[in-house]
Amino acid sequence: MTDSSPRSSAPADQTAANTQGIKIVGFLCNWCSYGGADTAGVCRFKQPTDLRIVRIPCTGRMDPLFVAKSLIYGMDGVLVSGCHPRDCHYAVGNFYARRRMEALKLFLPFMGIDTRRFRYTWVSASEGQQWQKVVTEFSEEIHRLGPNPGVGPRSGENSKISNGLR
Amino acid sequence: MRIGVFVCNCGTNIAGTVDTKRVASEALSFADVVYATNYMYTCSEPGQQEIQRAIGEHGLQGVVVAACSPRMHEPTFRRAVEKAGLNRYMFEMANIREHVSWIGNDREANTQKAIDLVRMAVAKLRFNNPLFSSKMPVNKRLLVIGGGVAGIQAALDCADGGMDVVMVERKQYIGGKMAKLDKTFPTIDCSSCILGPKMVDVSQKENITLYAASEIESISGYIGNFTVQIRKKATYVNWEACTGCGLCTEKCPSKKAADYFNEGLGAARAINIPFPQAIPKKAAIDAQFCRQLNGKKCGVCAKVCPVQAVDFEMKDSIVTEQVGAIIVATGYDLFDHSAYGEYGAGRYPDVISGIQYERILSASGPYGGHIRRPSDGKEPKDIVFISCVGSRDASVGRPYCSGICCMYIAKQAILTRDHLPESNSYVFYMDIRSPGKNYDEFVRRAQEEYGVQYIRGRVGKIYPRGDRMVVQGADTLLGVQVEVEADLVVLATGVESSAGAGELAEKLRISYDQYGFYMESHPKLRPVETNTAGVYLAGACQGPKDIPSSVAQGSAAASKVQSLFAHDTIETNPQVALVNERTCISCGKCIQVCPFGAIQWKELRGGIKKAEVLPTVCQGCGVCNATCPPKAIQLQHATDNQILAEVNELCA
Amino acid sequence: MNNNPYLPELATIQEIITETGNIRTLRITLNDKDRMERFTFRPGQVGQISVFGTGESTFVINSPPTRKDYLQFSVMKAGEVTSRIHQLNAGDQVGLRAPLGNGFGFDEMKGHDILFVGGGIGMAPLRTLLLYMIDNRADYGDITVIYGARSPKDMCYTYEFEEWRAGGVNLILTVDAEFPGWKERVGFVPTVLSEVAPSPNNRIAVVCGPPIMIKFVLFGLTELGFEDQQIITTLEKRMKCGIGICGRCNAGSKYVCLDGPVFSYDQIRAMGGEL
Amino acid sequence: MLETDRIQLHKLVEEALPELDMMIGWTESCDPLQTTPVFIRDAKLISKLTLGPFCSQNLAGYLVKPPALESVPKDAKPIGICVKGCDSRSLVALIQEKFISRDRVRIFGIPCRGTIDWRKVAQRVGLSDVKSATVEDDFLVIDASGTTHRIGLEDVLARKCLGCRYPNPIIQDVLVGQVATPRSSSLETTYRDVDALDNKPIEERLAFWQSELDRCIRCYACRNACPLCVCQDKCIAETREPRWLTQRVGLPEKFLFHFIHAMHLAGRCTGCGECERVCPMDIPVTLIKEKLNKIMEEMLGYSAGLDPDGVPPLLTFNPGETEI
Amino acid sequence: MAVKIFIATDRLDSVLEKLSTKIDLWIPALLKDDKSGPTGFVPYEPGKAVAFDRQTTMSLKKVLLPQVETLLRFEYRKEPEGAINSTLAVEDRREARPTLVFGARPCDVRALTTLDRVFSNGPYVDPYYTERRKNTLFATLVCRQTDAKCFCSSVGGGPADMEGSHLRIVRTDDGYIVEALTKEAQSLLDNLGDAPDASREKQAAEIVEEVSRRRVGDLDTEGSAEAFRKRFEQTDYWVQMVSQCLSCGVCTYVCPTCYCFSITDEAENLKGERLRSWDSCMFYHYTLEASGHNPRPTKLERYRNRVGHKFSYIPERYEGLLGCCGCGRCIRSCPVSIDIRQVVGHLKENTNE
Repeated sequence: MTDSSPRSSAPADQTAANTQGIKIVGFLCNWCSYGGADTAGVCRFKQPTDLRIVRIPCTGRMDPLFVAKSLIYGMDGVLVSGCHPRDCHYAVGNFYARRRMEALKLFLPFMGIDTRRFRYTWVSASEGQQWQKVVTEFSEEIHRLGPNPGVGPRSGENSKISNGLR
Repeated sequence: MRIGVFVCNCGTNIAGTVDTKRVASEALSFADVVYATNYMYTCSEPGQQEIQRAIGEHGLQGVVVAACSPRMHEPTFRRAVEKAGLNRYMFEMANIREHVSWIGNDREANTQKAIDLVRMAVAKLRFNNPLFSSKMPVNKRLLVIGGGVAGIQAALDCADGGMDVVMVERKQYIGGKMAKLDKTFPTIDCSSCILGPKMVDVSQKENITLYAASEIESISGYIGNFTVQIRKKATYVNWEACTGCGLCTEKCPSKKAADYFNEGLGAARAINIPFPQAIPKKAAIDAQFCRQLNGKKCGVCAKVCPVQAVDFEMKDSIVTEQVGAIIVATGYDLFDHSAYGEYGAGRYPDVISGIQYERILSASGPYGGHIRRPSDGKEPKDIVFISCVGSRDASVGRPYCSGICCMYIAKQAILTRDHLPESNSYVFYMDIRSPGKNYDEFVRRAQEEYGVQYIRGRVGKIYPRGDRMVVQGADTLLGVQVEVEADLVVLATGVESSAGAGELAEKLRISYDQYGFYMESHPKLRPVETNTAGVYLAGACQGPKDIPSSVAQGSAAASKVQSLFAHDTIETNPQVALVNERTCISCGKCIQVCPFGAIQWKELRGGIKKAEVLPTVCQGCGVCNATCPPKAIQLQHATDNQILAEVNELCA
Repeated sequence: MNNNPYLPELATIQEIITETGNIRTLRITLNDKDRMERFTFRPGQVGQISVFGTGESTFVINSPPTRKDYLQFSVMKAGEVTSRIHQLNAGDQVGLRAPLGNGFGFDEMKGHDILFVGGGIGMAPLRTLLLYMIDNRADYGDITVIYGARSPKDMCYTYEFEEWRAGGVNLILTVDAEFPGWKERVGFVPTVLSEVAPSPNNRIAVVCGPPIMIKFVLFGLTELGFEDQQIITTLEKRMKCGIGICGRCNAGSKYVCLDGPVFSYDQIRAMGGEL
Repeated sequence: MLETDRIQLHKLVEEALPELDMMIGWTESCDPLQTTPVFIRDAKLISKLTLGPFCSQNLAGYLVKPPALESVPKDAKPIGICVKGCDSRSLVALIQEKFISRDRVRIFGIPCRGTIDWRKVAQRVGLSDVKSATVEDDFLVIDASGTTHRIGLEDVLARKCLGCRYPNPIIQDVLVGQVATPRSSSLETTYRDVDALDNKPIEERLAFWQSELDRCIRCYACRNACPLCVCQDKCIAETREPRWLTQRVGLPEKFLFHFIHAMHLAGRCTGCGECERVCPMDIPVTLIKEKLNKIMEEMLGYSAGLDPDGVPPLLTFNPGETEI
Repeated sequence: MAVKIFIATDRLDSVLEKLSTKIDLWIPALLKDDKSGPTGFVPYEPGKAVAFDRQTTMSLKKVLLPQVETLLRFEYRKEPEGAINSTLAVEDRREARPTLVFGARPCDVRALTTLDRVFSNGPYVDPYYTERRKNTLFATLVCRQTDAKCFCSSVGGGPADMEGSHLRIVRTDDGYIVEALTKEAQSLLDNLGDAPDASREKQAAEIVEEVSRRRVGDLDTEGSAEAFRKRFEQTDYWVQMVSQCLSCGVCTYVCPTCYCFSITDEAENLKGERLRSWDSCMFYHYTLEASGHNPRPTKLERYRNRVGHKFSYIPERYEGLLGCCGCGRCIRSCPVSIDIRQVVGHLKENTNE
């Protein structure tokens, strides 16, 4: 595996103008996907730089609310990645995660949140190239979508739309 | 809190594309960070000393190292901060090499990302707490479930190491499938000659307690301290008394009992010892065929027994054993070829399975080692072997390769030629799988020295013609249809998981795959561990295996147990779930989802129940934490507040 | 104090003393030197310590008004704020709103015998009054202190015990269970109280400790013949805003922060049972 | 008919009460359009029990909320409770999650023809003084501000009732009155409102929830009324350990709070609509849970509160479901 | 200086728009696009319809006591030299702008007397509330839309009670007559409209006269404080009264006299805010102590406290002042139809039962 693989260079910064400061948070299980990301690094597989990784022990640790919280509070994208089903270090953590993540994925758009901003995937510790592909594709997707408009102003004292709480 | 941040240049590995100096100076502007610097090689001896010096000099209460992957050097730095007096968990790592400098060349973007990762690490660290391991005593007794060759090997290895071993075997004898085999490939060793002494060893070792004709009723507890209930099935013979003289069998009038050991090729008595070398050599009554037990007047065996061992009133009994580790070696079963209608679905007596053929070949078998066909006892002249019966066939739910069939067919074909030099053997195969040491040579010998005819192709149909069987198939190499008339057809039935494997897995709280084979902890690096600490795997219960692999795994599992038992106590991993009893609402959802059975009810004063984590059993996956609605159960070192702190930094 | 009672004064931690595994004592000075010099309070009054970003919490000023190099607070790690306080270091900045609350009626106690009963961190509020009395020893009769903790390791102010004894205090120490090297009493505080059996005559009992201890000590004192008005305790843990506005510390019609936190037991009874 | 049912209920409760610890039912309140829960230990009060379309409250929650059942002695008598179809599903879910044991409750099942949403009445007759309200056949007769209004019941039923598939109790010990006919047998009808919103462009959906949730005052009535919000006082909406939410009242806090509520009910919500009914700000919060219920039905074929032996789908898994 | 003006119904919006240029203006308005939906006070915006037809769902207390407000801002500043020496800066910037609440109701304005006692007349003065209070005027509607849940007359008020109000609004057949009741209010009416003609003035006077005579509610609070004290420990009474309570915060959040608040810090990195937010005595966390001890662990103690606070503690503390203005909101919005009038009314019945 060398740098000459088709995905090995970061995408040209085609939409840099309006996507500066795009931030993607990744929740990666320690055993597989975090290792996969390490492998991708060791192999020097170039990737977009928007992703910030939070290491979790297992996707079973993923409360869908971490995803909801991230998107509601303005993260542009959320990526959850764990061991392939049946390869979970804890045997079944990702089976729980799969249902929970899928339920959330189907639910987000109902609340007006673009579900394309959330992706969950399975990447093993050996799949450096697969990791590069996942990160690259997802980052490109988020760049296409642009910054997350969010659900409303943060500083919560002043919600003016109709409540009039001043 | 006083936090120190150390940004590693890693030579140019990081500094080449990350402005580490700027990362360090930015880190100084984060809340609670009182010291930040960059260093050439932080993991080096002087690098670690620099951290330790700063801890002392600046009174640091927590340390962040921004360097390589924590999967690489987290243990290194944890030791380093511990030496300087900090708790090892007051440490966080930001991965700015594998996740930053090595995957992008944009220095500005990389530096920004590195700063963010350090910011997240600092934010998390502010919610870290010192964690402490605790020590639990280890009960140095081993339970081996399954008395096949893998289990025997494991038991003997541990017994040799001086440990107490409890072995539980479902059948009335140990030895498993291997005991039924005639010879073994590729050396043509006599199976019972090599297994027999080991079986005898099991019965003679004082520190092995054998429960044959017994099954696991329930298992509770955790690594170092399991409590196992064993159901001793009623054999109607008091084994304490039975001498194995065989008089009862001789006199038993029920002569048409099923001969399980001979795979139905012979007939047994209702009271019997399955084979002469059986260990334990004790008689047992097959209740299905016993006249006395079926309400008819008999009781012959009881009358003839010189030691009055027969007890028709015997009931199942439960014994309890305490052990510290468990090796599961429950083996496999063979595919039932009646699923194949085109092969006669088991209707033709001269279409038999490979294991039946083993019994035919065996000198202690039903035909005394003379090859005869079951239908009329005639010596066969043309014998067809068909491989992959119940292997590599998704249509019968067995897409996997059983791994042993190619080899045992070759062995049986060779032995056939040995026994009947005039016979012709044909093998229908899909591919020949012979990757072991001397295996491929063995198959070649079958073809070249013994003249076994290998035909590549699936058999489409078997049907009788006169007293012979017609085997119709395709030769895919020649591209022609072939038809072979045979006196005997041997189906190389594949390996499937042992009956009841799923139920046992649930008792053990280990997982199994869709075919019922037990899942190892890691397919490469933890092949005999399960994800339940203290439970290990050996042999074909984990997947199809030949004898050498099973034995090797038995020894491997034994060595795992011995390294566990080398300690009087086990140190617990403190990164486990912890229940806040004040906020626990006693919903039990954590108990429901825990893959390890690590959470149990604890009764407080007033009868209120709260969840309680057994830290020795908890593996730290955090499913409970994600599930707990009031978040009363928190996975230490990956608490909600810690993860939220990281997310909040990014959302800020 | 300025015109915004919510606005803390800035203060600096001068020293931190580790009392036990989960109790630390902070010595704090106000950054405004004048204010620090003019600062006066009565024993039993409290301060609200702010760790900005985490919150505010109430602690009794447990140094006596007679000793004014610093204001001392003892903090047991329990909730969010106290956990953060435990991470602080000398030199760190905090906010302080003090003094708040009524304090002990030390004048009315003059001429009386005094009994202090403290358990665990409950010794902190008593210390201020105890030291004040030691500093004005002639004004008071017998001073007996019964102080109990789970184990010797959980006992605060051990370094001062000699000073207390030297100041004419009958100091009785007890721990819940036998402990290697422990030479004082063993047993729960209420048990030791009934063993010591101080006379209720002309005596005032000041009690502070965990709720379960208070419950049994009150029972014991009553047994010994103490009247409700002879028994005094402090409820400062209940205080929230500290200035009688936020409404949350009420017990009946009383605000703990304005009318207390020091109450006699007859007052507490009148406030209803919500303790 | 209602009167007959009421008499039957009284009779049944009278017979049962000696064996019961107490009886939970509905009684008339100061508001003619709504009943209030009543807890009966004294046989004299049985005559106060009522049933019918004003009995909107789901009483199942009272069995599990403090201080209701904390440390009940093992030999305690069972509690009697009136449940409508939807309420019975909550009860089933609570039994399933082992908050209640089946033998601790005596269930008086009440087939339901729909409950009245007072807001819909208000839309028609204004919010002025409703002096009395009675049901006559399929009409609601209201005496308000001196005028008598006759409104078709169908027009003032609660939103959740219009797509009701389970008007009859799933479990009961006794049934009071005649079995009712389900209004819906299809996902389309049941989730009509969900689909209507789903069919709008995503920007409109966001705007919809922004404007609805902006009214949220975080009073937690929706949570506290929910029979399956078993955390109650320990809810993470209010804790700082962990700190999921601040006290701020900006839209992000409100969105996240309702996400928490919804996700915690995913696969557990029985669609009783209490959260929406109790909202003082008239936010259609049940709609949020309905969407998740629909997801659970479509994705995992699971509908909560139908099988006492079932397992909420997010508390279990199936290794084989590779398609999700 | 105008003392009294007439605003025709169709001119109301343009008048309010003009008024809003003089002063920050709050009006009662629909919070949802539904004429019977929830209402509350909102800052005036042109075109926003005034909801005068009924009492607002939410009271006007948030004008003076927002649900959340920043008390303090703080910042840790690091020395460029040694990060170890960070300094702390804390400030309490507050701003109170002249404000008019147009369309208050007598009960709501009366409720402020309770808040005034707590926030402005205690040993410590709350500057945030007090400054806002001083700068806020109330134009109060003579209330003709009382309903079965109103009981203002029972607690010392009345539907035409103008105590504490600066302007009186009388709704007539074709418009509103707005009359300045205080001097400071008069200038607000300048150039907003003409004085009413005689017939309208007469109609208004009749309305005021008629409404003034109304007695709204029949709760007798006399002796409630005493009765409460007697009932305090009768658990059965409270079980009976509040078993159905859900322990939610609706009653306290809609209540114009409920003022309890919580103070929390929120920080990001080196900066942060100290927030004050509404709290509810119905919540478990309200009295929860750091040790985990809770003096009022269940809804019974909590509801009892709410009743006690309004009808016993406040009167005891503040010379007989009731902590209830009879607006009836808690009854109207209660999800389980708990009626505080019943709970209070029954206090005195058969105390010894």
